Amino acid sequence: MGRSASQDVMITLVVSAMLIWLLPLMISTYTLTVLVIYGMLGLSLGLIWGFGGILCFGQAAFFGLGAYTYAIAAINIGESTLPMILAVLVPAVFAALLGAMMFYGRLTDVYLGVITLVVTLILFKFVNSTAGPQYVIGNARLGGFNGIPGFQTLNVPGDPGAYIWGDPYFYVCAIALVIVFLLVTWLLRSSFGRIAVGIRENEVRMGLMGYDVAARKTVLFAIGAAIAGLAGALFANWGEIVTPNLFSLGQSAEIIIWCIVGGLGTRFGPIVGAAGLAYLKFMLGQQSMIDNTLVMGLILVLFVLFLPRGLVPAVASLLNSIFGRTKRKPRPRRMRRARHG
Amino acid sequence: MSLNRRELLGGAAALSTAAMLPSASMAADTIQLGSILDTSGIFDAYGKPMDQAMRLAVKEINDAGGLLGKQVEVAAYDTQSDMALYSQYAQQLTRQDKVDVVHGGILSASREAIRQTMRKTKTLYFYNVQYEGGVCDRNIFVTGVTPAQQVEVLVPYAMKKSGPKVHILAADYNYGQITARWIQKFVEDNGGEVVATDFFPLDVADFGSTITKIQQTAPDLVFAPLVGGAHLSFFRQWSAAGMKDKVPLASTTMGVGNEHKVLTPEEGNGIMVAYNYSQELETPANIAFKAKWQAEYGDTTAIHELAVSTYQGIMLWAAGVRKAGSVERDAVVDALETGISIEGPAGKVTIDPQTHHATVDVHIMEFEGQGMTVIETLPQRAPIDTQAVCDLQANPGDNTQYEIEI
Amino acid sequence: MDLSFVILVEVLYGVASLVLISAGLAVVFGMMKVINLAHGEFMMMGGYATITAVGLGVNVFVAMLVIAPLVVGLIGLIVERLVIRHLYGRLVDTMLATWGLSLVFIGLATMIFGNTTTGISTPIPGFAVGGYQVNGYNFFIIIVTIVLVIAMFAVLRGTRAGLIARGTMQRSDMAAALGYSPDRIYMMTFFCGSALSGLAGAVLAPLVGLVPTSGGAYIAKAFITVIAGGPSLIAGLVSSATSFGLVSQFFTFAISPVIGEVALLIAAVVLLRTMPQGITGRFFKGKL
Amino acid sequence: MVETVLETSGLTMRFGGVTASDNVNFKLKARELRCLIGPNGAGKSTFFKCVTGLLTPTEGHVYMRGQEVTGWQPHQIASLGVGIKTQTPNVMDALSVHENIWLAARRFYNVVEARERADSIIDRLALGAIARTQLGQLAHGERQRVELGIVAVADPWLVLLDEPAAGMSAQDVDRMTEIIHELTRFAAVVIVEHDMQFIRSIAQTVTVFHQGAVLMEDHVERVMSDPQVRAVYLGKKA
Repeated sequence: MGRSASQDVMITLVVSAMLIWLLPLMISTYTLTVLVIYGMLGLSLGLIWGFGGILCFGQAAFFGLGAYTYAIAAINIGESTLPMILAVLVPAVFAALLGAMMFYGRLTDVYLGVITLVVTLILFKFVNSTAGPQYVIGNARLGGFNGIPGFQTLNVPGDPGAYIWGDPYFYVCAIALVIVFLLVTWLLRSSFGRIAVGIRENEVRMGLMGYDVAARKTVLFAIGAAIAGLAGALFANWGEIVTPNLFSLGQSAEIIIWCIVGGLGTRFGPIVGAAGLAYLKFMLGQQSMIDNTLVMGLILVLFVLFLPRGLVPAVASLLNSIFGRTKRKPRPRRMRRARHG
Repeated sequence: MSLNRRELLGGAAALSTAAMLPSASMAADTIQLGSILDTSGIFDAYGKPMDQAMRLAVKEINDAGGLLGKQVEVAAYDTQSDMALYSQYAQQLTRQDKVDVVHGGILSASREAIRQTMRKTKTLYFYNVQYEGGVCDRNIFVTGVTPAQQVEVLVPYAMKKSGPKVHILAADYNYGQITARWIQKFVEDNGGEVVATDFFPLDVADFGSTITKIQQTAPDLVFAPLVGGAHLSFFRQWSAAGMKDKVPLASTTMGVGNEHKVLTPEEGNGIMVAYNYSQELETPANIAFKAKWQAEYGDTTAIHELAVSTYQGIMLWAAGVRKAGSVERDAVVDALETGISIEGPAGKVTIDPQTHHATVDVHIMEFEGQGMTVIETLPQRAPIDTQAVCDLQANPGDNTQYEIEI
Repeated sequence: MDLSFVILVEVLYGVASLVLISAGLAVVFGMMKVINLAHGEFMMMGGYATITAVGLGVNVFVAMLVIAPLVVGLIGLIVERLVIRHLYGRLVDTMLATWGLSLVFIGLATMIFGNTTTGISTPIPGFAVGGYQVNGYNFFIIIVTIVLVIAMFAVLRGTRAGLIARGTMQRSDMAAALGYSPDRIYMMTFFCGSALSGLAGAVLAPLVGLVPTSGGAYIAKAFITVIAGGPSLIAGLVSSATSFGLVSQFFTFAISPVIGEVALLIAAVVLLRTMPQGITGRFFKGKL
Repeated sequence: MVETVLETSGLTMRFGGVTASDNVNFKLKARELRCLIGPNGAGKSTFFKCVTGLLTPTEGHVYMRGQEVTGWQPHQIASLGVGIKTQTPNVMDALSVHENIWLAARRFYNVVEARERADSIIDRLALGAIARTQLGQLAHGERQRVELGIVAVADPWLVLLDEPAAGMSAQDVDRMTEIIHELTRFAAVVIVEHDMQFIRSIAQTVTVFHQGAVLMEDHVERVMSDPQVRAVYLGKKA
């Protein structure tokens, strides 16, 4: 809360402009695009978990739902603008319904985890068993395990022939991430965001103050799902194919790992965690000495044990202690992660 | 930056750093072959031997003096059984490494994930895997067998040995769905009847209720194109229930990844299959191939159908390059379209110009003592399923995977 | 008649296997309020321990019922000492750490055993009931499960260790006040829970093949069963396994195995929504 | 005629076979200060939770300012303008004192007004020095005081406090008494408490609970000298 809103926006814009300019010089834009998309996906969970205290084991469900919605809509509609909008709306509505069911049922922590996990599994199993010709939505075959290839990819709005791909697509994704990031910043600075943090800290108290906790959590959950859905649609455009793997528990696990490693309760942490680990995975694919899963697992265990706040907060407090601007006592603050669900 | 990576990745850094550099400088004196396979993750049982076969084929080509006087250099990526990485590495291979040809892809989903990238970047692509058929794209060559090639010969044989009532258990994805339809067609063509068809997603491992169901339909033969490790449980549970000696089994997939070596002889013996390759083939070509494999890797037990398809795919490409006198895509495609053929470990492999699929020898086999004993060889079976829908000579611009209607 | 018997066996088997795959997780959760997401991988290691032991010439029953539980129990002990004990009381952190461990174990198993499906054949032959063949091994699993539940009940009811365990389940500080080091109790609990996971993995290994990622197939089901069971260890385990087993087997026979699995998952959502504290949070209160 | 702000009729709460609250009829007038006393397990807290919506009573009705609120959620009851403080300090530990109180004010006022109200109540409660400190780092008494600020900031007309003086120093209790008296100038206050000292110092009318039911309701001095109440407190059957 130290900086004013306009400072925050300026810093974000300057830093992201630098990154968008510099990074393509080091990493190919095609790979960068997916890192940006994963960053957005990480941010979606970082928002609801880090600021809303909702630990969702099924963020991949919204990601997959966004991707599939886009693919199916794009096959049926052709022009990509409406499919993009649908890909944001469908996961948001789905999450609102699911969230309302959970939060008005006063389900918290582990139970919330089980439900989100189970819903993801159901979606995965359903999509995975739609190989038969009877599973058709409009002109789109769901395709089961093999997924849906060959849909219309992103085009300049209004001109279905003008595809946006390659380097321009990277810039579209990067700018989308910056916009989402700024929206999240604005949301967190607003009363809604501060109330969400209050709910994360103490749900009962916020209820006793007169806040409808279930409604607010439902809305936040839906916002997170909308961001994940947007990331899913961008991913579908990038990969030009959607498969049930998008819904898998492995995918959900990765999102959670990104958030832990990057740092919860920060906006930047999940993005850094997502992009960093996805790049690490990409690099590890080019060697065969050590198993990739092993590395990811070790990273998660070590972070939970030794750096439970994640990289970004740790680096920030390190910088603070070196270039300490204020004489405030270092606060041994440990966020009570998801204690209230 | 590269220093950190080197510390992190040790020996692999050299490869990745090389991959980062513009490859134009080296492209002049070597030919670049891109490979993209799952050599880790859940599909590595398929991918690892394919990778070995690919390296063996390239080594053989280079030892014989290379292609057009140049050495062939491999750029290989491990996709870790992750579909997202297929897209990424395909971009890497085509846009940064700028390879001359790409061999790889295992699951149909992985092929579809990269096929369009290959087409857009005009990179010649070989898919060396048994699959459901129907891909019609001038940029791709497919060297694995398709359902009709197997089912056409296996169904009459299996029905003759058992009887006319058939129960089908198929993997619930593209391949299984299409194969089940071909089985149905050939069963009916041969005067039989399909009493039931059940589909199972790839992660189903408990077949108890299914085995009970099969006993209710009381078939003479169970046709089981089941795929992957979980489905292997069916064959085990089938035998554990004591059904094995009562109703015979046939499959178009069992053993493609050497699954039969995991089953005990009691569980596996007698299952009928039809493939392009068997380790037990007694042809001089196969004996020589196994000797080369033995010399390179010390152990031939890992060789399977898909590995041999990969080997044959690379040899076909090499033959095409030699004939064309160039690695340029259109020249090589034209050369391959002359109906070029090679003599591989599994017999003669010929490119079918109409579909870019392969005409191959199909062997009817039965499992015996964890091996596949060849019962009968049917030479040069054409890919009739794909031929029914695809004619690249007439429509060279075609770019679809047809769902074959029967 | 024959058919109904065969179906009865299948249903019992469905329930028994759910109890079996959830027991290890239930013990650890019930006693320590720790969700061990590496539970599935413990089962996977039980399977590999069995296959390795059989490969070395050990009798298959000894390998399944003795060696696998011991090996996995010891692995569990190491895990508890190195990781879990630093995280007691932090439910979400233990879940995340054990999730990480599960990935580590998958990676290790891949590097050691490779990704090829392995397995051993079932040591008990099938037999005929009227016109139907029944998998004899299903009976073995049902019997192992019944013995296991009775043994758990007997230990908790009849032994000193069981008394301490029950005390710890009620109030972890009570046991400490009585002079029992919670540290040691937790250590032993984790050992027992891991051993149970190992046993389950070993017993199921002959039926379904084994790959390093096999654990993933179990963890979700076990997790759901344990949470839906609620606070009472044995009553919760048995009641939720029975409900889910019945639902999933009914739909499996009526429609297909996939629908059976989906029905189980939907039943879990409905159950948790209506009874957020699990079955024994509402019924069978205060039972074991 | 003074308005009745809180009324229960036949309020009953059973847990399995245990009746924790037994046919309680209760009335509270505007700006009245009432203490609920009784030994442990007498049903004070159950009654409190039923009134605040934390529990849904098995039988009976709850009315606030004449409106039936039986079975309402706590947030709905709080939205009527009821300030509630639960037994254990119930605050946002990772947030500062100011943020805690601001959040409570923001429910009823816009951003600017909420800040002004939070500032003013912080002054009144003498929390200025620690306004930017996280609650997690404060002493128990300070946290209790902050919670009282949370309750009071939105100008409630009914305040329900569960053991506000528990675990506080004598000095803190004095300040607490002062604040509560100040509250009664505008609001009716119900206090659940078993610290007799504290009750004597603030209360006039008390309601005594025993075994879930209301044992008696009278002026504090008469209650204290009642033999039945004494017997109950000493654990003897009356």
